[in-house]
Amino acid sequence: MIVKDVLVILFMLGGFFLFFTATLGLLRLPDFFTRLHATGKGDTLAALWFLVALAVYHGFSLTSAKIVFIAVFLFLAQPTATHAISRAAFRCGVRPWTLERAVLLDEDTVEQGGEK
Amino acid sequence: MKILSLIAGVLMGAALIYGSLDMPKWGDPHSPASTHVSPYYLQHSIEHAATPNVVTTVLADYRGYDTLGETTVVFTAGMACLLLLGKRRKRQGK
Amino acid sequence: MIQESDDVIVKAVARLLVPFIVVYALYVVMHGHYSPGGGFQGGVILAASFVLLGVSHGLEKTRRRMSEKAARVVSSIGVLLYGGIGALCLILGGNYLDYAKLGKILRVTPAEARSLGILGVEIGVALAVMAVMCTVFFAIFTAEESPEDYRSVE
Amino acid sequence: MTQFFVIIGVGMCVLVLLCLYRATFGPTILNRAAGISAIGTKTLIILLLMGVIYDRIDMFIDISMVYALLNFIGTVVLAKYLERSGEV
Amino acid sequence: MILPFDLILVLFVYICAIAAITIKDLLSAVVILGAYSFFMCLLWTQMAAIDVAFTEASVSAGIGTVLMIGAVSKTKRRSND
Amino acid sequence: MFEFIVSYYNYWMYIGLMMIGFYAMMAKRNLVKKIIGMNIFQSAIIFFYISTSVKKGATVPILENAHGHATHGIEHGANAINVMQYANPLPHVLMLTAIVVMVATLGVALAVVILIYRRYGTLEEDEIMKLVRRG
Amino acid sequence: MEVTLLLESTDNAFRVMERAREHAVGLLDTAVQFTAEQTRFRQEKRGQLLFTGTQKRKTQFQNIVGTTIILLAFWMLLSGKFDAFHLTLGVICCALTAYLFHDLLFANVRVGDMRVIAARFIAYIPWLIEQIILANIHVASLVLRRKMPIDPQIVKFKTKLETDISCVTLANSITLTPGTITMDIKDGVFYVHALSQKVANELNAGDMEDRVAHIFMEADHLYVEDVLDAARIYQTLRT
Repeated sequence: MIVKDVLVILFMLGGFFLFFTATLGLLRLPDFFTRLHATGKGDTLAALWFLVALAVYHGFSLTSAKIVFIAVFLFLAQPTATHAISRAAFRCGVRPWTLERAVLLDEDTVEQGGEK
Repeated sequence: MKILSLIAGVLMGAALIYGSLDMPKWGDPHSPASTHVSPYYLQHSIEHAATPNVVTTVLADYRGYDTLGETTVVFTAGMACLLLLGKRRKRQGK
Repeated sequence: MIQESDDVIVKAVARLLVPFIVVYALYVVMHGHYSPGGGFQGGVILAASFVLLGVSHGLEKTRRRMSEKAARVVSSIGVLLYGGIGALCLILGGNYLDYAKLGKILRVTPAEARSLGILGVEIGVALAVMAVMCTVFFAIFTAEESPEDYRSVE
Repeated sequence: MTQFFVIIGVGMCVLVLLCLYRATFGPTILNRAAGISAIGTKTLIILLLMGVIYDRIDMFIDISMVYALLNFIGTVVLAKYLERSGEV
Repeated sequence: MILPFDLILVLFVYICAIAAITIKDLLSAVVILGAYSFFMCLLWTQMAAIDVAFTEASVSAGIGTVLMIGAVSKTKRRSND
Repeated sequence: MFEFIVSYYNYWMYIGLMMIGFYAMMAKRNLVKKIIGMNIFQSAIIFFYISTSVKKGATVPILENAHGHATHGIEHGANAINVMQYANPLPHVLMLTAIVVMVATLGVALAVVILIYRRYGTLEEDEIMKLVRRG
Repeated sequence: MEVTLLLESTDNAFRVMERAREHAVGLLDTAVQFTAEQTRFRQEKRGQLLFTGTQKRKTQFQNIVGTTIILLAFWMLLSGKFDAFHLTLGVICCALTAYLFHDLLFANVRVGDMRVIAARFIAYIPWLIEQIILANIHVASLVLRRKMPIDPQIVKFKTKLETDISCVTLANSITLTPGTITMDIKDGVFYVHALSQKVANELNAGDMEDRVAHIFMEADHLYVEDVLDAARIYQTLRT
C-alpha cells in the first residue's frame, strides 16, 4: 500500500513540475512560436504522468483502460491542435523571433511560407 | 446610457442580495429544495425503473413531459434557424 | 470556411478520431442509466463529430453522410419517437409516457420495462438534438456572406 | 492522501491562473489560443483529481474523455478562420 | 462541494466574464468565452452536478465555440466597444 | 461573521455574475457582445439553480453498489439508500435541459445577427437604429 | 569449270535457303515472342483488373468488418458490461458506425501486413516517450535559467515518406518532442520551427524519419513491388 502511495506521489509531483515549467515557458518566452513550444507538449507529457499516477492509484481495472484511451487521444489531438494554430500563424506571415531580433531566414522560406 | 444601465444593474444586484439573505444556507442538507420531492426520487429510482442514475430517471421517466417539451423547443429552434438562413428564392421587391 | 482543408495532419487525425467519437457518443447515449450521460449529451457529441468531419474533410463528404434534408427528417423522427413511445403507452392502457405498460408487449417486469422505455426516449432525444445541431451548423456555416440585393438600404 | 490531492489540485488552479494571464492579456489572438489550449489540458487533469477526491473516478472519467476527444475542434476551426482571413 | 476549489474557480469565472465583455476583438471574446465554459464545467463538477458538467463540456467544446466563430466569420470581427 | 459569509457567499457570487451579464446586455452596443452577455446571464441563473442542489458532504446523484438489479432493490434497497449522501437531482435535470436549449437559442440568435449584418452591413446598435430611422 | 560453277550455284542456293530459313525462323521467333508478349500483357492486365476489381469490391466489405471489430473492442473497454443485452447494443451501434464511416479508418488500403506494422508501431512508442522525456528535460532547463539561451530558427527538409499516415506520424512525433514544431507540410517539404541549435542539429540527422519509414515499411519498398506484381499475387491467389 505504502509503495503505491509513494509511486502516486512521485508521478504526480513529476507531472506538476512539468506543468509548472510549461506554464513558466508560456509566460516567459519571447514570441508566439516559442510559447507554443512550452505549452503544446510539456503539457502533454505532464498529463501523461498524471494519468499514469491515477491509473496506479486506481489499480488494474476497466477504468485504467479508459485512462489509457484518454492518453492515446490526448497524444493524437494535442499535437494536431498545436500544429494547426502554428500553421495558421505561419501562413498569416507572423515573423518568428530570432536571436538578433531580426529576420535571418533565407528568402525562399519566407516566400513560400508567409503568403503576405 | 452606460451610467443608466450600470445603475440598473447595481440596483438589481442589491435587490437580489437583499433577497438572498432569506435563502437557506449554502450546502444545507435540510433546505426546502431537497426535502420535498427529491428524497422520493432518490429512494425509489432503483425500485421503479432499475436505473442507478437518478438524473436519467427523473429526466425521462418522472418528468417525461418536461423533457418532451424541451425536445420540442430544441426542434423548433432548429427549424427557426433553417427558416432564417436556409436557401430560398429571392425576395420580391425592395 | 467549410471547404476541404489542405492540411494533411488535420485531415488524417480527423479521419482517425471521427469513428471513435461516434462510438463514444453512442456509448454515452446507451449507458445513461449507469454513468453520467444521456440523450442530450450524446446528441451533442454526435453533432460534434459531424462538425469535425465538415471542418476537416469539406462539405461534400459530410453531405454524403448527413445532408440537410436528412437532418430535417432525422430531427422529426427523433421527436416522433419520443411522442410515439408515449402514445404507445397510452394505447396499451396506461397514462401518457407511463412506460410500465410497455411490459405487456416486451414481456418483462414493469421496472425493466421502464428502464427500456427510458432507453428508447433517450435515443429519440439524441437523434433530435444531433440533427438540430447539425442543421444549425450547416445553416450558419453555409450562409452567404453579404449578397448585393440585401444592401438596398445604404 | 485526499489532502495531497486537494493540494495538488489547488496548485493546478494556480497554474491555470498563470495561463489565464496569457489568455486575457495576450497580445494577439494566437497567444490567447495557445493559453486556452493549455487551460484545456489542465482542466482535464483537475476534473480527474476531483473524481479522486469524491472517490467516484469511474463517473468523472467520461467527462475527461469528452475533453480529450473534442477539445481540439475549436482550435482547428479558429486556425482555419485565421488562415482564410489572413490577418492575425 | 470542495470549498477551496469553489473560491478559486469563481474567481476565474469572474476574470473570464469581465475579459469577454471588455475586449474589442470579437474573436478573442468568443475564445475567452470558451475558457469561461471550462471553468463553469469545473464549478459544476465540484458541486457534484455531474450530468450538468457533462452537458456543458460537450456543448462548449463541441458546438458552442464553433458556432460563435462561424457567426463572427460571416460578419465583422472588430467592435466599437 | 465568517460562518455567515461562508454560508451565503455563493449566492452573492451568482448575483455578481448576473450583474455582469445584465450590464453587458444593456450597455454594450455590439450585437455579438449582447449575445455574450446573454450567455453569461444564463450561466449565472444555472449557477444559482445548481447551488440550491448542494448538500454538504454529498456525492454525485448516481447510486452506488446498485448496478441495475431491480429485484434486489425491491427486496432490501429502498430503505438502505441514505438520502443525505446524494445531491439533489431535481435542479440538475432542469438545468441540463436548459443548457441544450441555451445552445439552440444561441444558434437562432446568431442566425438573426447574420441576417441583420446582411441587411445593414454593421453590427453596432446605434448605427443600425440610424439606418432604420432614415428609411 | 562446270563442276565448280555447279558447286558454287548449289552453294549459293544453299546459302540463300539457309538465310531464308534464318529469316523465317527469326520471323517466327519474333512472331512467337510478340504474341507471347501480347498474351502475357493481356493476361497480366486482365489479372490486374480482376485483382483490383475484386479488391475494390472486397475492400468495402472488409473495411466495414475491420472497423466494426476495432470499434467493438473500444466499446467493450468503455462499457464494462458483458451481458447479452449490452453486447447486442454494442454490435448494433458499431455496425451502424462502421457502415457510415467505413472509408475513414482504412482510407488507403495497402498490401503490407497490418500486424507487422502494428507490432513495429508498438515497439516505436517507448523510444518516442524516451525521446520526449529527454527533450522535455532540455526545454525545462532552458526555461528555468535566468537568461534563456534560445536560438529559434526554421529548419526545412524534404522527406522521403509517401503516404499521409506516415507523414502524420512523423509530424506529430516532431511536434511532441519539445524543441520542435511542425509548422507546415507542402509537397513533402517539412518546415520545422526549432527552439535551439542543438535540437535543430538532432533533427537534421534524420533518425526519427528512418524509424517512421521502417514502421510503415517504406524503407523496404514493399509497397511499390506489391502493386506492380498484382498479377502474380492474383495467380497465387487463384491456385
